[in-house]
Amino acid sequence: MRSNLPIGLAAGAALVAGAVMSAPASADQTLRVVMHSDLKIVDPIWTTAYMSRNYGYMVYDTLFAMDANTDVHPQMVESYEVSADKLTYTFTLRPGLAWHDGSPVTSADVIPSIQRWGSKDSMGQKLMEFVADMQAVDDRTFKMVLKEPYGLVTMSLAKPSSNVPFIMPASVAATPSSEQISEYIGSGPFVFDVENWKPGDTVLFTRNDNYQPRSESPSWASGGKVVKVEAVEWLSVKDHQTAVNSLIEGEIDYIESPPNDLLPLLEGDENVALKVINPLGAQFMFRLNHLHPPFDNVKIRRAALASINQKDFMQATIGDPAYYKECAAMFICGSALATDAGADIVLKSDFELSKQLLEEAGYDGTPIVIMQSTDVNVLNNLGPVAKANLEKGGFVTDLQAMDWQTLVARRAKREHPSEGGWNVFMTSWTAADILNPIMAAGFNAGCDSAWFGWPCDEKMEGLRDAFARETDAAKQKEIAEQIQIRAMEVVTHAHGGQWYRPVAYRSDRLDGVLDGPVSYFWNISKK
Amino acid sequence: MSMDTDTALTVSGLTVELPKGTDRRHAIEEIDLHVGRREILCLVGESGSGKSVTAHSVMGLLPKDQLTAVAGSIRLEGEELRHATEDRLRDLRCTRMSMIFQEPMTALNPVMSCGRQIDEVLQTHTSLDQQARTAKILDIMEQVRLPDPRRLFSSYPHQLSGGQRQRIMIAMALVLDPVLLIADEPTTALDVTTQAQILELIKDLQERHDTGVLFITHDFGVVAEIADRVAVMQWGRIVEQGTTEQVLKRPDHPYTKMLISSVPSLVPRHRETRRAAPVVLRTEELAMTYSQGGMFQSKRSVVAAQDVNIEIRRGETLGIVGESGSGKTTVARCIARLIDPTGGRIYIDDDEIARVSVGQMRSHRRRIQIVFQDPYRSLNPRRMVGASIIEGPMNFGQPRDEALARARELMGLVQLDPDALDRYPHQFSGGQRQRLCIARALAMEPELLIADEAVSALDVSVQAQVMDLLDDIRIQLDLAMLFITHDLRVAAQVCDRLAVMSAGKVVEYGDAAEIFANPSHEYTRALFSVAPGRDWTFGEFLTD
Amino acid sequence: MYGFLMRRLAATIPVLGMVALFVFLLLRMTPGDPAAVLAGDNGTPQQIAEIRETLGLNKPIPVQLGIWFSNLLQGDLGQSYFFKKDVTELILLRVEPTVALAITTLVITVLIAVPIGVIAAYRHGTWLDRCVMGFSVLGFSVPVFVVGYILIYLFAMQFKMFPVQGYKELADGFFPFIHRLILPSITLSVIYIALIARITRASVLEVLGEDYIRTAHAKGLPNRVVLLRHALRNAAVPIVTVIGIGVALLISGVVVTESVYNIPGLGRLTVDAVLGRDYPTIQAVILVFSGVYVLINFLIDLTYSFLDPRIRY
Amino acid sequence: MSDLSDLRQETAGLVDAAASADAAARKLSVWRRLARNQSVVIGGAAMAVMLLVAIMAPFLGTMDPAEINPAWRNKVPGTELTGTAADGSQGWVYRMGTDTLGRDTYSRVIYGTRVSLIVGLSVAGLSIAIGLVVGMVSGYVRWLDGIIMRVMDGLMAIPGILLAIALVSLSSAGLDTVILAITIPEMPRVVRLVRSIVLSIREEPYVEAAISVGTRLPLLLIRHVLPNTVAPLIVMGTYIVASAILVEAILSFLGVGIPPEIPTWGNIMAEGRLLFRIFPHNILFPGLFLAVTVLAVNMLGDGLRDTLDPRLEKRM
Repeated sequence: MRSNLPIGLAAGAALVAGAVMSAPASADQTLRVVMHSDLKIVDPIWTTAYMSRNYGYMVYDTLFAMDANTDVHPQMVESYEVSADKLTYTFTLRPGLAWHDGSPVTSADVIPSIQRWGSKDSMGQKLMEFVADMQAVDDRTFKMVLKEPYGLVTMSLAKPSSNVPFIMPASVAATPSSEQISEYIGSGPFVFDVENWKPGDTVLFTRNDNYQPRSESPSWASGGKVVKVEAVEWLSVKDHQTAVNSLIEGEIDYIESPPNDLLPLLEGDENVALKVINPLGAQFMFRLNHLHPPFDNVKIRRAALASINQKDFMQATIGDPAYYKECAAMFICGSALATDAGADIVLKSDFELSKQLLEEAGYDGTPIVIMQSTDVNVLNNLGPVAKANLEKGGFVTDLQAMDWQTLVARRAKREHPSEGGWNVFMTSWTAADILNPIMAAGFNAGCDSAWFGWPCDEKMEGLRDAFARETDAAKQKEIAEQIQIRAMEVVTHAHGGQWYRPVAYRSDRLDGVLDGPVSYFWNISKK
Repeated sequence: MSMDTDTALTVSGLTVELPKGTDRRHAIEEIDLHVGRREILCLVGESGSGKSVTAHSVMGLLPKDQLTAVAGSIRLEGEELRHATEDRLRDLRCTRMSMIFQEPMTALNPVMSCGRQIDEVLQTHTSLDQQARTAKILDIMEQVRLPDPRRLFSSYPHQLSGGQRQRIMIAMALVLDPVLLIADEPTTALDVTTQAQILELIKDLQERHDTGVLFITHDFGVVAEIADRVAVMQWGRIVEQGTTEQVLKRPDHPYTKMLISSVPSLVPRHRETRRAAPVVLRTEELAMTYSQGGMFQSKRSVVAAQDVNIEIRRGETLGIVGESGSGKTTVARCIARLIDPTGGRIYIDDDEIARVSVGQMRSHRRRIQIVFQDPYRSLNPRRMVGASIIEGPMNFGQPRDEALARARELMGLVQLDPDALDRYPHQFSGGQRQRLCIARALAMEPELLIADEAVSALDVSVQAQVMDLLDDIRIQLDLAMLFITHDLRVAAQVCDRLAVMSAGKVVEYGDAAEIFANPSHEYTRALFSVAPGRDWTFGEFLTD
Repeated sequence: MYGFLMRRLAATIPVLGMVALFVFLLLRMTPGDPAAVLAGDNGTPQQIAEIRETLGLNKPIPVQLGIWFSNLLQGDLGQSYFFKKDVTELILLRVEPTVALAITTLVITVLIAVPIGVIAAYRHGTWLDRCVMGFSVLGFSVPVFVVGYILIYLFAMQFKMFPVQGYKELADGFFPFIHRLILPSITLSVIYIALIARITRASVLEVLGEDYIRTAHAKGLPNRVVLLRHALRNAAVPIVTVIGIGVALLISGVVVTESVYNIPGLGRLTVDAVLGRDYPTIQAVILVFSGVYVLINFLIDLTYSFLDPRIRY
Repeated sequence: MSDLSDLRQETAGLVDAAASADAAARKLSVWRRLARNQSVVIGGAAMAVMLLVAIMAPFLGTMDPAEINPAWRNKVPGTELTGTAADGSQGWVYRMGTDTLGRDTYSRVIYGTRVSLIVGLSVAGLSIAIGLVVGMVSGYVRWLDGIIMRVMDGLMAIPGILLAIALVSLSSAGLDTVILAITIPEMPRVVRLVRSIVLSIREEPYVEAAISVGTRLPLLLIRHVLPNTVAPLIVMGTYIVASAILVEAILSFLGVGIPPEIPTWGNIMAEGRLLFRIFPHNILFPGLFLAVTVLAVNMLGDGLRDTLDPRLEKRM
């Protein structure tokens, strides 16, 4: 028995020696990336999950794309014309567009792709309400005919975030929108290596050598998508600490979403760069359920609005003021529709006002069920802050902790809070999803058809409709301002502050990391 | 003292100390003995007398941290062992001195084949090659009269009978021709027939190999069979030593005398027969078949008893004798309904109880009481003995005070101090505990008392007292008694009638005196013929 | 023997059936809704309803159960809600890392725990014994993820001896494979070593009091032989039993270790599936784990008859 | 019975006889033996301190452990709060630093002692209570035995952590759910232990004697069988306490433990794990308390086992 010990030690020493001798992986041309989650669903139309959207940007291409100034540029489209009555749009595709299997991209592919997206996405559905007809003129040209003028046609087709109108082959796009697609051919800059996909672990994309990028320089998803590495590998690393350690040790190249609290670890490392690629950031949302007391009473909703403040939310979750901003604009500070109108109330807590409003409304002390998620890092701390502030404002609260997936399921329940429903939850939206009142789901006040919380306000719906029909940018902005004021009056939801999360990457190896609301992997070169 | 060449072992003035805090300072004190070659010295004594400690001291196998030899000397062929190094002792073991133990089952490594266990001795102590070793092992196995040595060589201990296992132990001990063999109660765990064979074997081998034997036993029957000389131990000292004839016939020391006269005689006591008394217990074709296995196991069944027809009258003792596995205990447990018989009928007076349900049985419980073999496990160690005694009566509604008063009476009856009712069982000796069990049984005022090997675990002096007690009680209370035993001597002393069981069946049934005088069944005759010390009459001392 | 094998295998069926039923009902009672997860964070109520319909989650629970069981009887474990892949395929992808982790852990454990257990028993009551037992108690006291973080910090980040995370298949070469397995295995084996060392010590200590050990001494065998050939061999049955019970412990440890070291094994698949309410995957994985557990205990029963000739089936 | 044990009895019997003069002395001797056992003394003392901490939590210079203070998040131990604390006191010192919500880690750890001990003790209590009843029934009622043991096999076959995850997500996270979730997988082990004791005790002659004097089954179990399970169950109970506290920590790590609002060592660590390298205090302090407690409980258990029933280790 004793004799085993030296052998064990020797073996251990040999392993250690071997370990020390093995040099770090040789500089290869595979970009190793840790994304914020793992890729589950490979159909970016079927689900709104961000990982599926990110996947879509790798594999598919879009007709239009938004640049860093939120201006829309053609991407697959070479040129388009709008008829004088603003009812007919004629699009011409770029020459040389091809699917991964080599066959050309034609109008016959584009039309069903738009239709499938249009049946699923909220902005797409709005667009489709206006579309009378779509028809192919020839292989590269197709027409879209509207019933009446609509201001957001190209904006919709350039929608930067979920669901993005990706163009798929006709046969794939024919899949009913209620079913997931089962073929993974696209025309984008990367090819999905389905053979080497290890669900829940790694996703591998290889460079599409036949992809013909535009000649313009890239800005967000617009411009030339030039792939400079051979492959991109997405690793799913559940433990943030492990991901950060891995980046410091050079085992991976890029972390899409390092938790803000861990940034100090990376800031000290000269080989690692932190870059806020999405200058508009993201926005916390404080959502109330309009169906049940006490938040069926607008005064009590206003009281809640008066109790909370953006700073507390962001300080508790983000911490470093360099990465958050108090912002009264519901459509994101720095965007085209940004305005402060009517929204000062969210900047500061006014507990006296809240108590007064509660008094007037005759609040009976019904506890507010706050759903707190416990496993999404950036959201974990919002619940306790909301609880603390609401209580200071005179509310009685019941903070219920649950994992995010339970929360997602529970927020869809319309039952009374005591029977499995809820009163308040908090989430976060990437700025690109809420740049206008049509794409931003929170403003939908269409009662049953509204997003979870089911606000019901005819005036709001009227304003949103007017916004959609308005084609003049200046007037659109005016309507948006009114929408914001109305949203604050009826309290569809509150914006909990704007925050930023940089990507972290190995600056000693990578060059050309692009800005954008989404992590794009073209234009990056690896040493 | 004889010459060194003829002396295997000399022990003089050996004293072994007990750990501090015990009520006795020494486990053994000033032991003097010697074992010559070709001689068998029997070391006799009751439990706790220190005979095992003596044997283990010689082998150097005393538990290190508990017992230490503090004085005296142990010489093996003249070599002093008390100060020998551990390595030297190890070299001597099995080459010059060997030891065999009481339980051959536990003394053999269960996961190693018998051949290998013998082989280990040769591997450790000789430089013989594999072939020579195997030959030697087969030879010694032949010598200890094991059937089919080649097969047994690769068999595991559990596949052998008790006697065969002890033969393997003996083979292991003698394979290297030691000068000294220490046998620590080697036949106590064996049935009487096997015991006789093993004793004969030891005697035979010892003569052929010129081995000196230190034979430890508590059984004077065995002493009479095998010993050349005898040493009697009491409380860690040797009180008397001499030739067998001398010690058995002309003992000096009162303790020796007491011990020897306690050995029950094989000649049945004369007893009045009570043919006219009413029948208390009657069984008809009582049968018990154990079946094992359940839903997912194959069924195996063992017939433990069948066609048992016995009856006991009031005031009469029926003995069931037989070797282990004969089914005698099964019959007792069936009658007490501790197990449910699979066939036949049991009548207590005229009530059939073999088939009644557990609930109905409860009302019959008090009529049949049982006293078990192991006095250390028969009383709940966590309850005061008084509580154990009054438990039964109180189950049947007797008020506590009344039950306690009765318990005090019973304590007197079983010759214990009535004030001891509030003590715990561990404060009593084995014999006292057995009395307590009897008191507990009597508290129920039973019609039938079953004694299941009730005196087998007791030292011979205590055994005699308890046997007397049982007999007195039977007479005083006019009880019917069922007495289960493997010991013919005990049976001869307490039984009016006898049933001899073998392989689950009653092979002979009748008056005890008649059976002892004229055993008619072949098995009974065989059983009687091997009873150790049958040619001796113990306790009839000659005076010079 | 053959009959025994068949009966034992048959006996596992009701156990697995019960596990299957239990897990199925448990999951159907959990409040999560896979449809809501599938629809994504921005999914609308309409989208969720549509997905529920497609997945058959609108059907009454007994109907769902019937469908699942009848598929199960045909060997079809179903399809993951998320990956649109057969659960069987998903599980097969994840088997290697977990099995590799379990085996290296087991090897490390046995190589360390059994010797120190035997030594502790042999020298029982000494400071050596106390040290060993002290360590083993400590091993029970620290949560596995803390052990993991500390080992990573020390051996991966400070001494740079091992990578921080990740897994390489055996097919990629033995060295990279084992190199990435060592830290996680050590992490996982800490509690396991503690357990096995204790049991080894206790069993050997008990065996050392047996008669045949005295016989072995009486035969003049050297202590080493007595300890290994006689004592350890006889103590093997309880040790092996505890190794079997420890498999359950291992499974729970695997869940955490795989998270900390980012090993794409079954443990992580399970946590992901539970948190995502991927019913078919959860059901299948728990069934597989239970099956493995039952199987291992079955194998252990079989090894009994090799370790101890008295045990025959 | 082995005959070596005769030799042992020959000596041990003498040792025992001296130590136990009468009934009182016997009871005393258990206590004395316990008092002489180092593990019991050290483990018991440490446990007593922890219990005291749990009971006295509000008086140990703590503040409301749920009080958040976003402006004072992630402070290292020893940071002094300038200005007024939430409860109006001045110059608060964060002895163990703060967490990501600015809650006082010291107060959370101290109050966490309460919850962690409650989890450990209630899991042990519950699983022993249920296990005892089920185990006794299983050991004594033959026809139920097969069924009960198959059910226990099934429960044991489901990996405990997975069962706990599933159970915790079954109803909303809360102390009671977590306790239940940890209890269920622990229980079969108790059942098996109790059953094995019952099976061996029911063969004891004194139990058979009690049957033959007509003692009814419930009384038989309580009077003659139950006392034999006390020592093993006390020992097993200590192990369950330790393992329950650890499992709670792991559940928190996986995000399905006790809601973060109620502080336990487990969820303080689980929340602190992200910042382990920057602010190790949120792992370190609760980890220390956890390790000390588990260590103490284990030592206590080992000591109790050695004193009460040395052969027990293998059975568990």
